[in-house]
Amino acid sequence: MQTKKIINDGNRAVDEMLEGILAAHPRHLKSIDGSSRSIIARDGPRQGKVGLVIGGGSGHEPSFLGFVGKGLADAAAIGNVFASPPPDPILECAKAVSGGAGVLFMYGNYAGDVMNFDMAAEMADMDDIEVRTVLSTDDVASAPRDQRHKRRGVAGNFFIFKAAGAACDRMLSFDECERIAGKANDHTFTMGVALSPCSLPQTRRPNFEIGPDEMEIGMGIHGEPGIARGKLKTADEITDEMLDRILDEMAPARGDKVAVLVNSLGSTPLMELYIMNRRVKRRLDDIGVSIHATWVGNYCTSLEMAGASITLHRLDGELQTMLDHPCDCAMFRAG
Amino acid sequence: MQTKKIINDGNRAVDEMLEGILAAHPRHLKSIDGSSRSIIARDGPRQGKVGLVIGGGSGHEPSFLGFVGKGLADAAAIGNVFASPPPDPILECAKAVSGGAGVLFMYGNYAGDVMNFDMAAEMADMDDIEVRTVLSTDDVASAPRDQRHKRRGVAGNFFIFKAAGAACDRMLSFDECERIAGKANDHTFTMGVALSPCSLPQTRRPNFEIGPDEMEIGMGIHGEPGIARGKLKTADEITDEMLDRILDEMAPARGDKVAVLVNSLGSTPLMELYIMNRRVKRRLDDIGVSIHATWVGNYCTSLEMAGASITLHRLDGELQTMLDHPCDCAMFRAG
Amino acid sequence: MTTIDSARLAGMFAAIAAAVSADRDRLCALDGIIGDADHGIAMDLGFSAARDAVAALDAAATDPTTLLNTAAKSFLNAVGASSGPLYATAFMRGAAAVKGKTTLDDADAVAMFQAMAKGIQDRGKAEPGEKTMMDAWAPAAQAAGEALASGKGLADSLGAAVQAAKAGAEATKAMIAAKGRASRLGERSLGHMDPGAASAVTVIEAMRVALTG
Amino acid sequence: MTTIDSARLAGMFAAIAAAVSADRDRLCALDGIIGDADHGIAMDLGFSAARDAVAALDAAATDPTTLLNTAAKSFLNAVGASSGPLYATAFMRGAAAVKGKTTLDDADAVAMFQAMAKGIQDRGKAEPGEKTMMDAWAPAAQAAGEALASGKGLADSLGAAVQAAKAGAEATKAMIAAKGRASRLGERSLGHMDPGAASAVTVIEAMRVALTG
Ligand SMILES: Nc1ncnc2c1ncn2[C@@H]1O[C@H](COP(=O)(O)OP(=O)(O)O)[C@@H](O)[C@H]1O
Ligand SMILES: Nc1ncnc2c1ncn2[C@@H]1O[C@H](COP(=O)(O)OP(=O)(O)O)[C@@H](O)[C@H]1O
Ligand SMILES: [Mg+2]
Ligand SMILES: [Mg+2]
Ligand SMILES: [Mg+2]
Ligand SMILES: [Mg+2]
Repeated sequence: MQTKKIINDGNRAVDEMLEGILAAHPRHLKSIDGSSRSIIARDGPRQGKVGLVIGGGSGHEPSFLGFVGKGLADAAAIGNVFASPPPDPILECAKAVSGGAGVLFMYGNYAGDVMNFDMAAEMADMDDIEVRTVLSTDDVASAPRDQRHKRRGVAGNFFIFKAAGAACDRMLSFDECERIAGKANDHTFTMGVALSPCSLPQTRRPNFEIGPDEMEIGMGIHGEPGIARGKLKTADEITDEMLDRILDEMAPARGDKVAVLVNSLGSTPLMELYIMNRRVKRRLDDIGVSIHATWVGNYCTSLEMAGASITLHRLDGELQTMLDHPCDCAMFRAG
Repeated sequence: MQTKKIINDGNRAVDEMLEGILAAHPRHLKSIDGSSRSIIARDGPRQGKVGLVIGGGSGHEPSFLGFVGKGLADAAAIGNVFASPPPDPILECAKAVSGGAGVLFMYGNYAGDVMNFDMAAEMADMDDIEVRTVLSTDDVASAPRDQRHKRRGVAGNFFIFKAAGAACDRMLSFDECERIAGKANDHTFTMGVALSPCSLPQTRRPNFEIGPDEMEIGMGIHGEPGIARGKLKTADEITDEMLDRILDEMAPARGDKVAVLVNSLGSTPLMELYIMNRRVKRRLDDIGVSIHATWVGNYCTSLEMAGASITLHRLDGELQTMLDHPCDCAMFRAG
Repeated sequence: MTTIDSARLAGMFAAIAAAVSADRDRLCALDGIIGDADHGIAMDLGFSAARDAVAALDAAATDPTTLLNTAAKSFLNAVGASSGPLYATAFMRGAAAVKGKTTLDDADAVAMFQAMAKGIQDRGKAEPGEKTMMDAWAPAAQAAGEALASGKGLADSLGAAVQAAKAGAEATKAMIAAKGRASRLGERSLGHMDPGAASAVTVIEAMRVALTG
Repeated sequence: MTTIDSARLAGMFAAIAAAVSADRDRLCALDGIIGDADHGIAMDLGFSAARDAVAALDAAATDPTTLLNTAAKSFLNAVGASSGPLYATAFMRGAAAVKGKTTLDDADAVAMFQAMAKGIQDRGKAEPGEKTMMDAWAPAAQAAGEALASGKGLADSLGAAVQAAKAGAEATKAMIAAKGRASRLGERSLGHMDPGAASAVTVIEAMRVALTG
C-alpha cells in the first residue's frame, strides 16, 4: 500500500508545486523562461549588489524558495525531491541575479549539491560571472567537532542565508558578504530528532523504518540516519539532549545573545514545537544567555516527516544587524 | 501503543505550549496575571477602539493566538485541546481589551464555544462591557445551504477575523465592525479533506479510523466526520471536488475577485498544498475570477492530522481594504 | 430516609470522578465516532477538578449550596467545552434548589436532581430526541420525580433514574443528532450512542451509589 | 570482434534504462538504509532521459561522441543529485575517449568504459574503500583493461568487469562510508551495500549485454 499524498503524478510533483507557488506569489517570485526550476525574486537583484543564489532539493519547503525575496536570497535553484538541482538552472539563476559585483552560492553541504553547484560555478566563470561558495554546515550531529567542514547543512540555513542576504542587500562588498556568510555559518548550530519517516512522491513508501516507540537523534533532513536510535523521551529530555550538544559546541558565555529556531520536520505540530521552546527558554535563562528573537514553525522540512530541530545562532553586533535587517519573501517576512 | 508526540505530560501540554509561545513572542503577546489562558496583544487594544476577542480550543495552532496583534485580534481565550475555553478567561480578555467602544466576540460556531462565550458575554454585561458576537460559519460541508447559521467555523476564520480586526483597527464604529465581520463571514467558504487522524495529547490514540487508501471529504477540524468517505483521489480531483461545492455556493461572476487560502490540517506538507493551489488557480482562471492574494500553509490545523482545506473569500472594495490593512501578529504578518 | 450533608455531597463528587475516570476511554471512543474524541477527557478533568475543589472545603462549615456552586465553578473552569457549561449550570441549579438547607432529605435530593436536568436543558436548549445528554437526563429526572411522588425513597427514585437514563442513552442510537458537534453528520450519526448521554448514565449511577449506598 | 555504432550505443542506453528501472525499488531501499532513499529514482529518471534523448537523434548521422555527450547532458539535467554529475561526467569522458570514431572496436569500447570510471573518479574524488560507486567502477574498469590486455574480446572483458563490479559492490558492505551522504553515519553504515555501487553493477551488466549480446 502506498502512503497517502495529495498529488497527481509523483514525477510531476515538483513542477506542479512550482506552478502553484508562482500562482500564489506573483508579487514576489518569477521563473526564468525556459528554465522553470530557476526561481528569481522580483525585487532584490540589482546592479552593483552581490547576488545571492541558494538552492537544493525539493521537499524541504519553505526552504529554499520561500526565502527568495528582497533582503534575503535573489534566486533559488530547485532540484527534484531530495536531489540537488543540476548545473543548468543554477547557472541561469546566477546569470539572472548577477549585478556585476559577484554572485554568492549558498547551500547545504551535500556531495550532490557540491558537485552540481561547482559545475555551475565553472560555467558561470566562463560567462565572466565571479562565483564564490559558502557552504552551510550547521548540523552538529553529522560529524565530529574537528570535522565541521564535513557536516551537513540543515535548518540553520535560515539564519545563515538571512545574514548573507542582509549583507548583500546592504550593498556590502563581495569580500564582506562572503565573510559574513561564513561567520554566520560558524555561529550556527542545529540538532534534529525524527519520530517517523516521510515518503517520496515517486515511491510513496516510507524512506526509513522506525519502531512505534522509537526516535532517532541527529537524523538528517532527508532521513539519513543520525547518531543514535532510542526510546521516545519527553519533550524536556529530547530538548535537553539536543541543547546539551549544541551548547557544548557553541560554549556561550553569560550575557551572550542568541536567536532561536525551533523547526518542524513536517508533521510535528506547533504545540509540540512550542513545548520544546519553553524548555529552550528555561535552559538559556539558567545559563544567562539572552534570546534576541525566536522563530517556531516549518522552516526546513522533510516532506511529512515527524520530528523537530533546534538551532541556536550566536549573535554579535554584526550578525544581529543582519538578522534585524528587513526582508520580504514569499513565505517569510522579518524586520 | 500510544502515538508519538514530543510532549511531557498530556494534561499540561496546553499550558506548556502557552509558556513556550510567550517565551517566543514577548514583543507581541502577554498573558493576564492570574489568567494564563487569556492572551493579549501588547499593541492593539486602545481607548475608543472596538475590542476584538477571538478564541477556541487548542490544537489548531497558529489559530487562534497566532492572529493576536496590531491590526487583527486584540486577545484570544485559549481552551483545552479541541475544547472551548470556559467563560472566565474569555471575560478577562474582554476586560483587558475593552476601550469603551464595545467588544466583539468572534469564534467558530460550535455548541461548546457558543455556551461558554455567551456566559462570558453575560458576565461582561454585568461589568458594563457591551459585547456582540459574530460566529464564523464558513464550512460548507457542515450543513445545507439553507442552514448556513448551523455550519461550523473552520479555516475561513483567517479571512473573517482579518476583516473584523482591520475594521476595529481603523476605529470604525461598533455597528460597522459588527456589520463587516458578518459580511466577511457571508463571503467566506471553506471545504476540507482529511487523510489521516490526529491524536489528543491526553490519550495519544487516533481520534478516528480511516483506511489506508481512504479520504474523508468535509471532515471537521476536530476530526468530526464529514460528508463522505471515499478512495483517495488525485490532487486535481480532490481540489475540484472541494471547489465545485465552494463555487456552487459562492456563485462568482466573471471579473469577481477573491482571496484564496489553502490550509494544511497539520501534516500535509507545502508541496501538496501548492499542487492544490495550482489547480485552484487554473480553475479560477477558467471562470474569469481573479485572485487578489493567496495564502498557503498552516493556518488552522488539527494537531498532526493529514489533510487540507481550501477557502475562498469573495472580495468587494470594502473587504479588499480590510484584507490589505496591515497587521502584525506573532505568527502572521500582512499588508 | 437518607440525610445528605455536605460531606456526603463531597463524597458524591469523589464517586462521580472515580466512575467517570474509569469510563474515560470508552467515552472518548464514543465521541471519536460522532464527535471530536475528547468527551472522556472533559468529564474526567471536570469531575476531578470538582472533587478536588469540594475536598478542599471544610465540609462542616459549608452548606450544600456553596459546595455545589464550588463544584460548578471548578468544573467549568477546568473544562470549558460543551460539558463545562452544561454540568456547571446543572450544579448551580442544583445549588439553587437546595438553598438554605444544611442537609438534604429525599425530596430535597430529588429536587436537586431535577434542577440539574433543568439546568442542562436551559443551558443547552436541547429538546428530547436531539441526541444529547438531555436524552438521558430528562427521562432520568422525570423517573426520579415520579418514583418519589409514588412514595418511593431516594434509593428507588435514583434507581429508577438510572434505568431511565440507560434506556434514554440507548435510544440515542436511533436518533439523528440535532444539537452539538454531531448535528452536522446527518444520518451518519445513526447507530451510535451519544457520548454525553453515555456519560450521563455513569454520572447518575455514581450519584445513586454515593447518595444512597 | 564486435563493431559498435551509434545505433548500438542508443540501444545500450535503452538497455540500461530498462535494467535500472526494474531495479528502482531495490536501489531506493538500499539508499533508504544509509542515505535518502532516492537513488533508484535518480537512476531511473537519468537513464530514461538519456534513453529518450539519444533515441531522438538520427543514429546514422550521429557519431558516438555526440551521442554520449547528448546522453550525459540529458542525464544531468533530469537528475542533478550525486548521480547526475557522476554519470554525466562518466559519459562525457567516454565521449572524449572515442572522439573522431564512427564505430567502436573492442579496444575503443574498453577505452570508453575505462574513461567512464575515470570520469566518476575525477568528479567525485572518491578513493577506493570510501564506500561509493567507485568501489564497483574502479575494479570493473581495471578488470576490463586487464582482460583486454591479456587478449580477451569485449564480451569477456566486460564479463570480467561485471564480476569485479559485483565483488566490489559486495565489499562495500564491510566499509565505513567516507564520501557522500552515508559518510556521516560512521560505523552505522557498516553491513549495508552502497546503493551507488549496487546500481553500478546493474548498469555495467546492462552495458555488457547490450554491447556484446
Ligand atoms: N446543546 C446541547 N445540549 C445538551 N447537550 C449537549 C449540547 N451540545 C452538546 N451536548 C452534549 O455534549 C456532548 C459532547 O461533550 P464534549 O465532548 O465534552 O464537548 P465538545 O463537543 O465541546 O467536544 C455531546 O455528546 C452531547 O451529549
Ligand atoms: N563523491 C562521490 N564519489 C563517487 N560516488 C559518490 C560520491 N558521493 C556519492 N556517491 C554515490 O552516490 C550514491 C548516491 O546517489 P543518489 O542517491 O542518486 O544521490 P544523493 O546522495 O544526492 O541522494 C552513493 O550511494 C554513492 O555511491
Ligand atoms: Mg537525494
Ligand atoms: Mg471538544
Ligand atoms: Mg467532544
Ligand atoms: Mg540518495
